[in-house]
Amino acid sequence: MRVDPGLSAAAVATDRTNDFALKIATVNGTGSASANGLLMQSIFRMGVPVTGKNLFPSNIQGLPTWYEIRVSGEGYTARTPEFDLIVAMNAATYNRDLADVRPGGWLLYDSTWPWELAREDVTLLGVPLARLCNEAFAAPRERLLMKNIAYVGVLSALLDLDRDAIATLLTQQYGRKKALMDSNFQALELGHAYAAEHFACPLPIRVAPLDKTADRILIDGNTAAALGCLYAGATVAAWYPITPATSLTDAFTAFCKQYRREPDTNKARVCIVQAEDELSAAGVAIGAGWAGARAFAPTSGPGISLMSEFVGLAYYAEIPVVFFDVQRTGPSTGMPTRTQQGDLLLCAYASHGDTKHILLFPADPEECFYLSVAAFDLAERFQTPVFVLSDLDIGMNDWVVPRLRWDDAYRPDRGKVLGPADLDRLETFYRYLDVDGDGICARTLPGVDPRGAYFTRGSGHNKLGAYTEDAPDYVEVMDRLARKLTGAAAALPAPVVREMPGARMGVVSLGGCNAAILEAQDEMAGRGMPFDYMRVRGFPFASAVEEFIAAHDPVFVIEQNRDGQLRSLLALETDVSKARLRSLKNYGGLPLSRVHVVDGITRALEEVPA
Amino acid sequence: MRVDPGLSAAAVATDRTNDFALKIATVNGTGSASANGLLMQSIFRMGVPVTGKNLFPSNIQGLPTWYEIRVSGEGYTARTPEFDLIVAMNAATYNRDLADVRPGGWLLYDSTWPWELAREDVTLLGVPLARLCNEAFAAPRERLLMKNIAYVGVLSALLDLDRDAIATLLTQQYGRKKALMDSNFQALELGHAYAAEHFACPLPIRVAPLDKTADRILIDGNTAAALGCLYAGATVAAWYPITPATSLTDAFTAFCKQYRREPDTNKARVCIVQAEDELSAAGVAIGAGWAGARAFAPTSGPGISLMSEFVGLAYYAEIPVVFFDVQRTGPSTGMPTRTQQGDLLLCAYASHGDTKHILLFPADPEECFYLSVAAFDLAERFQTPVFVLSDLDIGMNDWVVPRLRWDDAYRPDRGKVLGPADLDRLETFYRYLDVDGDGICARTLPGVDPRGAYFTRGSGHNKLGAYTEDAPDYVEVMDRLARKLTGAAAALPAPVVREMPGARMGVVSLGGCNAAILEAQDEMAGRGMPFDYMRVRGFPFASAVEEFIAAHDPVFVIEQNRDGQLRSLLALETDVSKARLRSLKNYGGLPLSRVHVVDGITRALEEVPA
Amino acid sequence: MSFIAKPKVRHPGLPTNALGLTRRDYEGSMSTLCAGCGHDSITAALIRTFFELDLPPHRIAKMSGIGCSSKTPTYFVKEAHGFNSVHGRMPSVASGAIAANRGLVYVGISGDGDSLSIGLGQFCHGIRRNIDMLYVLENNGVYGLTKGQFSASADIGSKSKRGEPNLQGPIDPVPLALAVGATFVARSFSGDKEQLVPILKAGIAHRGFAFVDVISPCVTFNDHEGSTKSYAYTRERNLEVVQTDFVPLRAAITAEYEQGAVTAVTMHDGSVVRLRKVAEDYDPSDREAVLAYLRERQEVGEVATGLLYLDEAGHDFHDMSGTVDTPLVDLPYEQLCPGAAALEELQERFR
Amino acid sequence: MSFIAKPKVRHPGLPTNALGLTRRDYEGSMSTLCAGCGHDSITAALIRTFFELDLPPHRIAKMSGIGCSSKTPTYFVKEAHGFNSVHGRMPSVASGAIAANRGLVYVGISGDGDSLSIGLGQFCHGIRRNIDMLYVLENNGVYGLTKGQFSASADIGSKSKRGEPNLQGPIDPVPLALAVGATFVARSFSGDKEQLVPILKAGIAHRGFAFVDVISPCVTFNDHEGSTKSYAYTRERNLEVVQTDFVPLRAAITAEYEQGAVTAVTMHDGSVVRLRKVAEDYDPSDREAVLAYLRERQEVGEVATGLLYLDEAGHDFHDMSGTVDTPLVDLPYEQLCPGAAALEELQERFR
Ligand SMILES: Cc1ncc(C[n+]2csc(CCOP(=O)(O)OP(=O)(O)O)c2C)c(N)n1
Ligand SMILES: Cc1ncc(C[n+]2csc(CCOP(=O)(O)OP(=O)(O)O)c2C)c(N)n1
Ligand code: SF4
Ligand code: SF4
Ligand SMILES: [Mg+2]
Ligand SMILES: [Mg+2]
Repeated sequence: MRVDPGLSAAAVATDRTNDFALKIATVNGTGSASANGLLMQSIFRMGVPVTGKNLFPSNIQGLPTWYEIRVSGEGYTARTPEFDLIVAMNAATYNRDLADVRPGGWLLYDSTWPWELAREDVTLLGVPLARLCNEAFAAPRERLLMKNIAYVGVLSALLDLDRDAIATLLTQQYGRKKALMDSNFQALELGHAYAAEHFACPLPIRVAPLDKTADRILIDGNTAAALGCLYAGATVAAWYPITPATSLTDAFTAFCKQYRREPDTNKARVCIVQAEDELSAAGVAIGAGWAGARAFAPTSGPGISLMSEFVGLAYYAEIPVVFFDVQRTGPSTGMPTRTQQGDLLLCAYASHGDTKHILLFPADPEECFYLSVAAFDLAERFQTPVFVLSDLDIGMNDWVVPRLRWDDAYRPDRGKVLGPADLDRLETFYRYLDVDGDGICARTLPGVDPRGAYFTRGSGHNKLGAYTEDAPDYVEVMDRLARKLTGAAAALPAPVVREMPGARMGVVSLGGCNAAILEAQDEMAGRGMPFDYMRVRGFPFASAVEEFIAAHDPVFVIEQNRDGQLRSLLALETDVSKARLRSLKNYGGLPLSRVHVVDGITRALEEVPA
Repeated sequence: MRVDPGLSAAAVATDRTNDFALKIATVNGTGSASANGLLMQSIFRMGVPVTGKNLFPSNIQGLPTWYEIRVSGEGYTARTPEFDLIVAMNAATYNRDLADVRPGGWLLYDSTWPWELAREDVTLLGVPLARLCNEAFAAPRERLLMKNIAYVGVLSALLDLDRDAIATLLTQQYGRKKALMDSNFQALELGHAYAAEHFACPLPIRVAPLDKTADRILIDGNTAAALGCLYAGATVAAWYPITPATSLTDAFTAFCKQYRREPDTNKARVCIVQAEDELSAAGVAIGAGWAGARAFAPTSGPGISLMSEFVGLAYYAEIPVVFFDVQRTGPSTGMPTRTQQGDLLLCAYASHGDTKHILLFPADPEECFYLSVAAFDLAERFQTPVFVLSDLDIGMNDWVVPRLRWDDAYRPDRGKVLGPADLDRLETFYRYLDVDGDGICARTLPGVDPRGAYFTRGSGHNKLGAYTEDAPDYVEVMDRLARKLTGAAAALPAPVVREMPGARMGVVSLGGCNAAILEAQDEMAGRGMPFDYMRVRGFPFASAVEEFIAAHDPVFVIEQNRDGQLRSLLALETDVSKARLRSLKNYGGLPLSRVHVVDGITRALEEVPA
Repeated sequence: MSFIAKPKVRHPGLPTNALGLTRRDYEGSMSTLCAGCGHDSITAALIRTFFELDLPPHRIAKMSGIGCSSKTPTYFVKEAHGFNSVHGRMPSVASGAIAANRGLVYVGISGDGDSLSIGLGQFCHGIRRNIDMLYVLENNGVYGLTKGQFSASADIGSKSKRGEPNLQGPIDPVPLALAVGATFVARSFSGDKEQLVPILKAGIAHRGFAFVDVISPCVTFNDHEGSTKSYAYTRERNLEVVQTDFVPLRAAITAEYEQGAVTAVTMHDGSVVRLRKVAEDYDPSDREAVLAYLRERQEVGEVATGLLYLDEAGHDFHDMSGTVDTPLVDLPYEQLCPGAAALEELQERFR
Repeated sequence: MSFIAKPKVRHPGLPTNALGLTRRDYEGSMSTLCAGCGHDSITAALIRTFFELDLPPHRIAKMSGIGCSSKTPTYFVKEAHGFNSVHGRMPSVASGAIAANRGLVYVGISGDGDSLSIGLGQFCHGIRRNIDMLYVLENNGVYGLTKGQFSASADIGSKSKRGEPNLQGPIDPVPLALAVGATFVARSFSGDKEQLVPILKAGIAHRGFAFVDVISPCVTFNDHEGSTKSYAYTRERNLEVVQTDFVPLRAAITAEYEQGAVTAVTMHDGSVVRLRKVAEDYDPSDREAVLAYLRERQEVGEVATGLLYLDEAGHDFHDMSGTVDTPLVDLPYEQLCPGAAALEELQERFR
């Protein structure tokens, strides 16, 4: 019997070419990851913008895991919670997955074990994947793995994917492993053939070739950040494994294997230290920064908490160092495999006593690259810790972003570092003397010149660098530090503003909220509810931030944490009255979507008409 | 030749009985501490309010140290920076000490090595202390120590102190050590005789008996806080040595030796754990709180930074625990022997992710006692960490405060703890179920009942206590936690308000600023610049805080840190506009004085007339 | 505790222990670890241990840090309170719980990353404090939960899944524990329940910190060719030097002492541990001899297992603290608060 | 470094070293420690060591944590950069500095609280990493700077100034260091400069983590009757098992090997350390033998001192990391940045 899904699915009978989303539900540790990657990449190779969100458990094997793929000819990269097709490979979550299919959508499942469908408005696409694979393959492990490739085959028919693209990818991947490649092709064919025979392919949700990815790449934020560290000339990395930051170091390590080898000796022009914990990682990075290297430590929330004491030392002793906080859902251990923007306040004022730190907020992998480079320049220029606040969604998911560009004219900004020649010109060198009034003093590096020697301490010191317990001397240095940080605001990456004609309403946000807000901005403009949008990229805030807020009403602050931490920082560090900042928050651990924004603002406006 | 200081000192010829300040400059590690204590106590025993401020170095022996004594019949206990008499026992600081004498004042020094006075308006009182003691005593160590008692003798004559009071004190102290007592009496007499013979005693600055200390005690805040922990029934203390918190544990240990012994066995009804560091101390306190004990961990800024990760666990897993942050000057190691209120922001939002904590702000040793007891009740009632933020000035200096009172009817508020009987009434026990809507759930203690068993975790959990990575379940618990903390505000010690007739101006402050502000309030009222004063005692803030601010203009927020952290908390956690909060800060490490407040406000008003 | 007295006969057929409980009553929720993970075997050994020792489930307290190993307390004794704390800091949390309530049986589960990397300091100080608990280190040489990076216990030359060899020397918890004064040190293998169970029983009977290092292969990240913590490698190198035989208190009377190669040690709780030396002239009471022997075996590529060192004479945390015998949580407030009169009087000191 | 070439003749009279520097040139600011503090003697020994080794002052990097001991780097070699970091975490800061610039001579100063209490984990992992530095633990059994509480190295029974005995077992850094794989372990006494200086020299010549535990009495809080870290106690119990004699590279040629009880070990830098065994059949290359011997001496109340264990074959941190020989801080940016072309090309991977 031949099911014709097209008919029973009135709701989506309309052509949805290059504009749909599917979700693949599997069990983690069963090798579906590579199959999903294959799907993503083949669509990307067809020139069609595509986004993948991996919702995995904090577990190694046996628990439910989902992979969401959104195809958007328009190039929208935000997560969407509406799924046209769900590939249900995990019986344990059948009901939940079925419930997630949008009305008129499809549910693809393994009909080796038939199942009664409980929804009228969803079309069930049964494919006996297990049976097909058990017949085709002998080894148990292979049978398991090939089921994944088989559903790719099914989808290639349903979605009209370019099978040559898939073939090329498989060849590139398994070129050397002939046997493995053959099985893959076989499984692919199995799935495709079955679908072609039993269903009216393609479905109204299909992929049609475009040319929108030619100058783009498919990359995750941690990999891009690692590239940034590589290009910035970072030579010391200190880390302790923690999800979702681990892959940043992994990527950096891999790049260094290729680009940081000394030609003849094959020795490394980098030192990557897997420390025993985050306190140690922070200490390593700070020690390296003090010695003159560009050093960084990637971690996540729990690591930042543990690094707090060290962060205060770097602030007060004025040591350049870069910390990456790839944020995950807190507090405490929280949900290690879910995303959030919950460490803003912590990072801004980390450590006891009066402190304030420079923060950078990349919005996507592309910015992870550029802002990582900026982070090292800022850290050395202002001789202070700089935090790059990414998150799990940006860091671990694959995003389509413009190709990364590099200007070979770039040279690191080492800030004020004195060498022998400079010291010749000085009567005596004093570490904490602010000679030109910008709050930044000159430093020297160990081993360079006896005249540059000084004693670095986290205890009270005067502007000459000597130990002090004297009030005025202590205050003088503390006040300069405050000036220094204030001065930094203007040097940070400027906020990005996107305006809409006739908008009075304004939205302020940061980082990973960007994609969803841009999409919502288009939609609401279309609905006659235009808003201007400013994305802050650095803290302390540039004056432009205050001006934007002053110029708009109402102003919504959109962020991914419970307590409105960006709003808090705006209330504390700008002169705008808090009352003018309305909060829109999403903090369940899933990336922000267009829906959160549109519904959120609409509802808010209904409550208190602006 | 007989110097008559009275004449040459026109400026203070006016009678200054029971209203003056002196400073004793010595070298640390030379035993002057007990001599200074003797002075303080003898004045106290004369019924005259007296305050002592110990300005000691972060060093054990050989560096300059100062002890300031303020005598105030009015009962003002704040530090004053104006000194009528300075006892200069440290040649290394002669000039600096001389400069600190107020015009018309006196400088007492050891004339064994004569010195040229560099100020016209100061009277030099030379006493050959070393010579006198070398003649009188044989042992080198004794000669050194007795010099201290000798200057007490001199002062007893100059200030007209009650020598019987001193004698009694010495007898009480050295009763059993006859030889030592004799030397002390001899040294005392040496000094007194010399002064009586060479100077016109007493000076216009003198002490006259009053009856203002009968119902008062002379105590430091750490000792009082330790008493609070003892009376609250705390049974587990975890600590790691750090100035200025160490003496809190020392005092608690001493009290427990006396009051926590099991009659026949002489075993301890308490367990005091000297941990290997602050992370461990936090873990011990949290583990004990989880098991059902009232547990606390005293530390200072650096310790709080290190405890940050653990604080987040206690917040999210909802474990009662009390932390004492006896604040010192930060950031980093900072000035360990100077005071500050620099950890407000850190403690309010300690740890990564969305968190908020209950803070209590004692103003003096008396409140250290009462608020410590309150801290344990609040921690158990709200099942969350409570921070008592004291500081070095309150914690380590001797203050005259009203006798501490105790109501034997007091019983600890253990909050919602279920026992077998309660469980009988329940179908099933779920740890994080909010049955009565106050955001507080019932907990059970290990070992009590199998039906009460649950799994405590810092990872994502739903209201049933089960592990979750599900957005709505996670959000539900997080929102309840937010509600719980909001609800706590009303249960915290209410702010203390002191009004002045006709005042429109308001001052908001906290903790150790109190004494100086009360004094300034009187003075400015006298000058026709009255202000009302509200001292917040807890965070999150009660609604009264917002009302007070709304009702006054201008409003000054006075605190002892660089960044105006209390002002920040007010801006974040109340609806008052930040613009209305004018900041007055003192953060050099020395306690706030009347002068800072009066001058600060006066200057501010001149700048921008209110 | 009345509710324990009445035996639960929920599962007829099944054998019951002195409390009338079946082995099922000592189980927890279903494991979410990888199929074949060594940790699950240790969980099974623990369940059997608790069942055979007739321990009231709710009198057990399960403590752990963070890691696959630290997840396991959810998989046994569901009727006991459990505390999955933070990474590497469980020893301090356990210390606090033990300080507060010395009446419970504490079992701590940790991993090599949890105890030897981030938690090395707390692990050593827990030993120094000699807190009374059974401490099981589920040792697989990698950080399982974060996908297999080498931990501090990875041996030199051991290869990662990607084939890179580890170059840093391992921190072997056994010599470390001995160096910082542990009073009970054992090593076993997750695959050898017959050896493990009596050791766990002895560890629970031991008054003080009973450290058991259990080689527990990570099938997903460290069970491959070239790994020195794999099932294959351990099975073949495993050399039992001391066979432990645990005689619970009830049976103790009948336990005859000193016979041939058997040393019987009477534990604080009166039960007896019988050590049968497999390797002759091995003396489990001589720290240095033990160390020397272990190293010697190691040189020839053997992993010595068994109850390697035992000292029942040591003072535990509460002995050293001089704490009352009654658990502090059970002291009535009246015994803790000196009262108003005392406050009046003691304040004379401050006048 | 031209400025070093021209000898400074600021202090005529005084003897100068190969660099034309006098001992004064290796001094620092005036000590603010208590008169008689053992730490000051160690500072003096360090000054003599650096002077006699002809080290360019600015090529030395001084690292420390927090404590009286950790203050001492201000008291020597003022022309060297110094870093007084945070309490117990100096090993990580030193690791970072060494990672960045392997060209300097690193000397770390710590205390027993700094290294064995709060810093135990970092201390052990610094050893495991085998970072190339001289690590001096100024061991007085107390927290001096916080006024004399017992530290983790306080011996059982040692009495505090208030007369209370310590009950917890001490963590002895020597067995600990050996247990976690230290390649250079020595113990000495602040009062014995003759023994200490050659050990410090050998430690600097050693490639890797050179650990020197120096008993350094705290005259203010732990030098009284009943203290086991007092001058009196240590003097009387001090037993030198190995006499160290350091022969700098220049003189090495003339150093004859293997004569009688002397073992000569050639260090990585070519200099020679001669170990004269005072206790016969003591083998400083056998970890377990060393441990056994130390414990044995300890039982009879003796403190074995000298260069107790030495292994020059070990790989240091950079060997294991495979880092280039040029200090990373000296690499030109051109060698670090792959450039625009490479970026274009590598992005093919992401298509
Ligand atoms: C402070 C902190 N840092 C890092 C992590 C990430 N993390 C979770 S488990 C783990 C290592 C677990 O290794 P191990 O203790 O050996 O347990 P296993 O999974 O191997 O059983 C790490 C690094 C964390 N949870 N907390
Ligand atoms: C995080 C932190 N906790 C506590 C302290 C207080 N503190 C300063 S020095 C010290 C102990 C020093 O002892 P040790 O390392 O033995 O040095 P010593 O003074 O005995 O030479 C402590 C606990 C601190 N500075 N930082
Ligand atoms: S990853 Fe390794 S340790 Fe973790 S559950 Fe799987 S097998 Fe066990
Ligand atoms: S207190 Fe002790 S360690 Fe510190 S300086 Fe004085 S003698 Fe030395
Ligand atoms: Mg492990
Ligand atoms: Mg010490």
